[in-house]
Amino acid sequence: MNWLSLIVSLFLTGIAGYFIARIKPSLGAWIAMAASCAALLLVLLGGDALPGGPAWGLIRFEVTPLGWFFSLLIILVFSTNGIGSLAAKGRQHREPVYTMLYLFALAASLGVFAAENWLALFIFWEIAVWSSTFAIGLGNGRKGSVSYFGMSLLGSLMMLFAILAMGSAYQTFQIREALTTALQNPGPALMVFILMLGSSMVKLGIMPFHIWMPPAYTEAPDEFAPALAGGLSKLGAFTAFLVSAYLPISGFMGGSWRVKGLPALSYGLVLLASASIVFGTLMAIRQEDAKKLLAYSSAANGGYIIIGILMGTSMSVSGALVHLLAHALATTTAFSVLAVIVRQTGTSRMDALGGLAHRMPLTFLAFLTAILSLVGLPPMLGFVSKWLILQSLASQGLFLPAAAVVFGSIGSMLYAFRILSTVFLGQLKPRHRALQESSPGVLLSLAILSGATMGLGVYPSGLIQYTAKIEASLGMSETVQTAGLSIRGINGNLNALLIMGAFLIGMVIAGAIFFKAPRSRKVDLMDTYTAGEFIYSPELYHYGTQFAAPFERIYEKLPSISRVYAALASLTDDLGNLVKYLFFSPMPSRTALWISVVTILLIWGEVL
Amino acid sequence: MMELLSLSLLFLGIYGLVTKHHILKMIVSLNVMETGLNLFITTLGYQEGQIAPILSSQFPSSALNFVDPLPQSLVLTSIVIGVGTTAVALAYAIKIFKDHGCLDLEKIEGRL
Amino acid sequence: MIAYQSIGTALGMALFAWLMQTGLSGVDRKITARIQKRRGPVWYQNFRDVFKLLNKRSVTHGWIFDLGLLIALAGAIGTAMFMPMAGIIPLQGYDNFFMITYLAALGVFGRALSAGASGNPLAAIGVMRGLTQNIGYKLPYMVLVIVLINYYKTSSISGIAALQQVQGWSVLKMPLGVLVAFISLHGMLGKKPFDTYLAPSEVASGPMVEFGGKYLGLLNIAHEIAVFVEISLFVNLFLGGGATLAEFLLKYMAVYLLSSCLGAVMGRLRVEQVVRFYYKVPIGLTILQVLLFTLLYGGVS
Amino acid sequence: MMNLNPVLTIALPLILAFTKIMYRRIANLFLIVGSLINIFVVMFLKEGQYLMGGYRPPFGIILQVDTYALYSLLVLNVLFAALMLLVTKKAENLTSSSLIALAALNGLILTGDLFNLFVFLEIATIAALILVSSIKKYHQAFNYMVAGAIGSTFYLLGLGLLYKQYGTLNMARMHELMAASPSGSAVAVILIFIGLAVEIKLMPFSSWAAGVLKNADEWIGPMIGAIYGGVMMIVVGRLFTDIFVMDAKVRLMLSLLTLITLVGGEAAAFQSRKVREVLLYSGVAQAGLEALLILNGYPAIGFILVLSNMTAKYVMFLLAGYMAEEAGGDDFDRLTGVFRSNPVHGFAFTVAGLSLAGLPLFFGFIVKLNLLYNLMLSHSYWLPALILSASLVEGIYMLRMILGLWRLPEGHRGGLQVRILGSSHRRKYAVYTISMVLSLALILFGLAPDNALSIARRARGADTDGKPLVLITMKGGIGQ
Amino acid sequence: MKKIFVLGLMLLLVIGIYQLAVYDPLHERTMAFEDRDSQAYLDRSVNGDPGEVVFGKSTNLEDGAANTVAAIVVDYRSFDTLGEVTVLFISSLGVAFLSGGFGKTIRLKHKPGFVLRYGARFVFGIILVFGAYMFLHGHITPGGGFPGGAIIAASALVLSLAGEISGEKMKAFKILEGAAGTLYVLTGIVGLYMAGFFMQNVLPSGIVGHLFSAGIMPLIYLLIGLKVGSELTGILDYFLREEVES
Repeated sequence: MNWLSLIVSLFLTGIAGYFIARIKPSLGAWIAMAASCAALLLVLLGGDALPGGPAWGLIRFEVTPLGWFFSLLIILVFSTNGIGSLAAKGRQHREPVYTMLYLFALAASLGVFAAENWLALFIFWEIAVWSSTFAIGLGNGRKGSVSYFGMSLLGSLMMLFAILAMGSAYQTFQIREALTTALQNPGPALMVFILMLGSSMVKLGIMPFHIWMPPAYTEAPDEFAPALAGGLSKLGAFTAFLVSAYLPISGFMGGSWRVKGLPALSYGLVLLASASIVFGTLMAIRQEDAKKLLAYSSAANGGYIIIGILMGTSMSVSGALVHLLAHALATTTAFSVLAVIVRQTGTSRMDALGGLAHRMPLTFLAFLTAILSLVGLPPMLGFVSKWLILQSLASQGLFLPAAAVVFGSIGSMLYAFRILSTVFLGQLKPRHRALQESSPGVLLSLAILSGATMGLGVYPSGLIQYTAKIEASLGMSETVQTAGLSIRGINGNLNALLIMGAFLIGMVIAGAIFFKAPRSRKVDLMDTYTAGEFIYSPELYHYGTQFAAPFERIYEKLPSISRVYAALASLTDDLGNLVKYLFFSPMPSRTALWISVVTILLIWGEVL
Repeated sequence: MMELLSLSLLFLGIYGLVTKHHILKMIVSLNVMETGLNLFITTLGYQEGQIAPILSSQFPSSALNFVDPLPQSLVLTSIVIGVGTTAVALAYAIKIFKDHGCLDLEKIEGRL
Repeated sequence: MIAYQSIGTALGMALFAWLMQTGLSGVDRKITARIQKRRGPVWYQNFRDVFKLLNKRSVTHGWIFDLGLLIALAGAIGTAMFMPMAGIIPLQGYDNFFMITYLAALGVFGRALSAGASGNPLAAIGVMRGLTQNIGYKLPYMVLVIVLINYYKTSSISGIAALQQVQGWSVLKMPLGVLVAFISLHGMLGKKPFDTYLAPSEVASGPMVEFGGKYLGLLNIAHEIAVFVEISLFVNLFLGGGATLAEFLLKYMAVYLLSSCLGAVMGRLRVEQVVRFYYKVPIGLTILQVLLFTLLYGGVS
Repeated sequence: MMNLNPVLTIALPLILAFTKIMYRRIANLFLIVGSLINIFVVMFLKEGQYLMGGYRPPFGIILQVDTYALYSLLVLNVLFAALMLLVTKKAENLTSSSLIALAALNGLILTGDLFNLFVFLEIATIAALILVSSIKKYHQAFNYMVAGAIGSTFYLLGLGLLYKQYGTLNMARMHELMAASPSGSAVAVILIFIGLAVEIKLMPFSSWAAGVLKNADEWIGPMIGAIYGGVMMIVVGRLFTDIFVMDAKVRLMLSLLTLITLVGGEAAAFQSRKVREVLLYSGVAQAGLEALLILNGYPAIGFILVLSNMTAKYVMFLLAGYMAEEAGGDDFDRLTGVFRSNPVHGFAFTVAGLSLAGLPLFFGFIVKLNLLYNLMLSHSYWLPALILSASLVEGIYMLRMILGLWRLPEGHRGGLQVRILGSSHRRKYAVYTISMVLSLALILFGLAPDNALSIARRARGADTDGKPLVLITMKGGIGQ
Repeated sequence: MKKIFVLGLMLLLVIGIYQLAVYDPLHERTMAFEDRDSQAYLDRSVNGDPGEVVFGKSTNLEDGAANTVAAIVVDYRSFDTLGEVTVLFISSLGVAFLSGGFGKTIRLKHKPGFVLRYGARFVFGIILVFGAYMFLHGHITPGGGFPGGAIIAASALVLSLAGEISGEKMKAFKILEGAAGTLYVLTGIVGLYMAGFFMQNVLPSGIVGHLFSAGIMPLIYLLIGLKVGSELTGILDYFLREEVES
């Protein structure tokens, strides 16, 4: 069993799935689930020593620890999403082509993570882009898929330019070779570094490039959104790791002045990532639609990953890897839960929902773990990664990015509470009384994801040791150490199990006091102290819209970046209009005029 | 000298095409352009004191100083092409007149 | 493995935290009363309130309402267990600053969860105001502490306290920073100018609107422990942490009483005023302090 | 086998055209037979020089058949025959003009004499003129005729000047003399380039293309848009790499013209909201790119770019013509979701569109990859950046169109009832097979492009002015 | 104002081209007449040098025509002329297609006068014979297939002005045109398979200047004359034809 056969079989099952689904649509979901779970088992058992398989022309594979880590992550996301969407009888599942696109996207991303040379990586990257574009296209809206495709195309063309620049300057397309030779004679190395990071920032949705995320996540079909948000946007992080590891910017940027030991360029990019955190958090607080809120929060979380990568210390890189996993698990859980909600209530606008926790408690618990991990609170994996990143920021003394990270984590508490209280807590509207708990398939997938988040959150040392192995494989000099149960940071160490222990002890004490005290009477939701107001209907009694009004008023005039892109698009339109008016008018005399004018220019130009 | 004249004739034709909007006038200027071009090509093959390239009783031998015959044969072809295009152009003129009732392209263009 | 003995001391630390702080808050109520020209209750009034509340039957709004409350108290207790106090370090080597702040944040989140689950919009508005204020005062405080960690090259609180014993209190090193830290501490404690989300006259006392009986009692315990954690953090990080227990307690009382006296004489701000205030004065001072700090110690080479 | 002379590909259609006017009844039989014979002849052609009238090259007219001409002829005749199979009923009364057009196009590729090229250019233009007037837009056709007349006049003027300076009309001899003393020939080369620019639809001269192609049906679209455009570009490819010698300044000015076309074409396509308009302007932009490559010394890549664009545009114009005819108009909202009810058309159209935009798995990507790689080998970074941004704009508007045609928003019944070719099943399956064969060819070449690339190397592999041609093939990675 | 601007443009163009390409005082941009290709045509020495060609004496040259221009048009570069004929053919097809097929011939309103009616019948014969002379002597005297054909068409015009020609005769011209075209290409094919090259001059070239000399040239000129004549008559007839809205 080698990587090439895994990918080829996934592609073939995709095509087979298309034809089978045309006969019996519901079978499509089965195939998607079965294929992705099989892939999960194969990769899990194979370990990172999986052979790359025979070379098929340009397409050669080589499984590296980093690649294996990413593949495991994306297969986990796709298989749990497959299990979840299997149970759901979603509208998208009547589209036979959905299964094919779903498996194509999975196979292509596996291709990216194990590609041995840049061209193979680029080819699979593009296949992942256009298969997910068409999958988003199946949803209810065109703006999302077009802006997704437009931005991903921008990213992949930047990457193509960089690859070809490397290829032509160093005569090789092998990933490791190209980057290491780039170190010795740094001809286009600087340009390559910027373009590569630019393309990964587009995919991760860092601030100036994030405009595709809100429309894409809202308009994508509900089954595909978790896979897109959790899995596919992580492709960008993979290339960012490759480039910043093999082409350490300090290597060839030695000359220029450095800020706190970090070369000026990567400090600039770190500032950009921190701006993305602040901007993403502010925009997330302001959103009315749950999916948009999560989209902006992934823009913010993308910022943490980029900061972790660019700092280059052992703790920050391992923090970035862990945060990648934490964010993937949390976003997939959140979007799967939203998928359930949208399927039953028909909308993901937060003010139209409320009190759903009383109807679907287990889903609520899964959503709670996801939100805690997004915010980075202790028992969850999100806390471990945030701890690592903050530790390395503090030890490197980068105070502005540290301020941004801190603002991000505090601000995330606000928008996390917003989505929790408006969707799950608060008043249950009469029309939602008939909602049931999500089906067992969905619950199973949510259980796996939140179990992983919590389990790794409490016992992270296994994961941290693997990130150390990745750092070693990426050629970093010192890697993150773990002593027994605790992670040994530069200025302090973290024993997640001990924290969980302390918390549980506190829980026991609180429970003891709570249950010793007299039992309290269960009261209906509407029966609360209304300080003199007489409110008769749950709709009025639910605090949903304009949630953080006082805080939002402060930054009302925050300029939205998407207006910049709209201006760009209309500029091209005007240019097109001008060209049509000038050169394509149907009057023969105008054509004759243009021919003579151009002849004169060319002839007399030749003389001067 | 002759080349300058023929060139100006050619570009006079183009001037007609650029300024005139009436179809028949444009066809006329097309012909003026063709004639100018043919004249120019024939003058390429001419030199002072050379005779027509035909062997006849007065000029029996091929050693005589003949004019370059090739441009003349090219012009022969180009003239016939001119006839072809003018015929088709006139057919268009009739068709456009039948469709739009007027031959002024500007008005037709305005109406579309 | 961590010896049972250190778990014992950690629990003892939590219990002591609660006892000491509730007593001190009773004294504080007497002092604020004195400032407002009235006698004020006996110093152990708070103990009586808590025990009375724990014995009353009250109302619940579902299992999330109870679970949130338990998380709140557990978070507070868990944080207190890690807090070093003048030489007594319950869990040696693990008392990391970030870990403590995020565990405390878990407590705050638990409380917000249960307030939200109560179904009362006033509670939700109160929680929103609390979190908004949190953004206001937490940012300068955390940045300053990060600067400290960078300077002392360690993020364990006992470590920093011990270093301060040797090199002198960090008040001397960054006076501006300590001033800002004190203002943020004032906000964290929920003292007068920044207590819009807690005050009874504002939105029917915000998050607390649905809590009564044992719920209010548990919340009160959690609040007292949280206050202890915040103030002892401040003392450990900025005021040298105290060689002996007495010295630590003296500094502790001085800070607490100073902040409550200040609170007693000030009016209440609106929520966005609080955030605007925090984003003008403290943030400005922090930036100044950071620039000063980088010029003096750190380095742009 | 009797020695197959390439002139048969020109003579046979002519004979059929001449005899056709005598027997009106079996007209379309002539058409199909003529185009099929041509394919047969091209299959068994051998490379070499074929003299006309038995006279030695620099004096007599020759037809030269090298790899470049062979493969262009093959593609041309296959596409032409396929088109004739589809439109026999519509091309009823224009059979002989189509046959003459076929003869002229074959002549354009084969001829080795510059004036003969002018004659065939003229025949092709008038034949195209007659075919175009079948869509009843006479003032657009008039516009095309005027542009064509001016173009051929400039070409002949340039040719006259070249003859005056070098005294020959034969291409190979002209190249020798020009290489010997290129000074002073710039004006003539510029005039010839402008003459041909009108035909290959470069920006300021291509207003006729807009009028003609905007409402072209499923016959004129592929014919003028894909076949004529491709053949003219192949002629330009031959002239401006094998024959004319230009100094750097002229080359720069001409490539400036093509750059304007590239950028202007992309912007115009981005702005248009009608299927055929988008195809038309993207065709103009691609023509600009191809001319840019030919002028700057990358003829091999230019050649395969021409072939891949020709095939892709052929399929797209064909389907766009059918769609517009069936739905009575081709703006996006009238046609939304039209592919939902005609999935095979949709698949072919999408494959062609994605290959035009240059996405992987398709032949367009391999071409773009080699194009950029070779440009970067000679350390020019601005040009690849411009080409990439152009393909970014192209990718966006192409996908926006394709997605618009696939998707079916709830309330919008739009294109659903459009049954492309619902009426005649026989023609429908013919269109299916042809569009599927061509799109599968695009995929096949995309996956295994090595033989296509080796053809390009053999056809135009000459390392013009020191630029080594390095091709990235799927098999060998970077092969020399 | 626009016109003056365009005139200025044209002036620029003329001066530009004249100055840069045509005006060449030192003759370094003009090829001397001796070493142009056409010198070989004049000496009839493309495939082999026959020495001095004398009118009326030298025989079996590679091309027996006295009129070198006709030699080039029909023998040396006869492929061009084939294209040439096709252009005319396609134009007549185009005109036929555009004028919408068989409408009713217009009856001229004014009856043609007596002089025209009878004069036409008389003049028609003379013009016809002169036209035939033109293309039969094409290879000796200036003229040839194209002017000959035009003269024949003129004769047909005279007849139709006199109201003589009507619709059915057109059918005859059509067939004549098709036949002439096919024969022309067939001579090419015959040349290909008889002598190995398309349009090869298979017949003996005879003595320069005689009527029956220069191999297949007179035959081709005959075919061209007939073809051009019938085509131009066809085009004239279409223009005289009124499109009948059926």
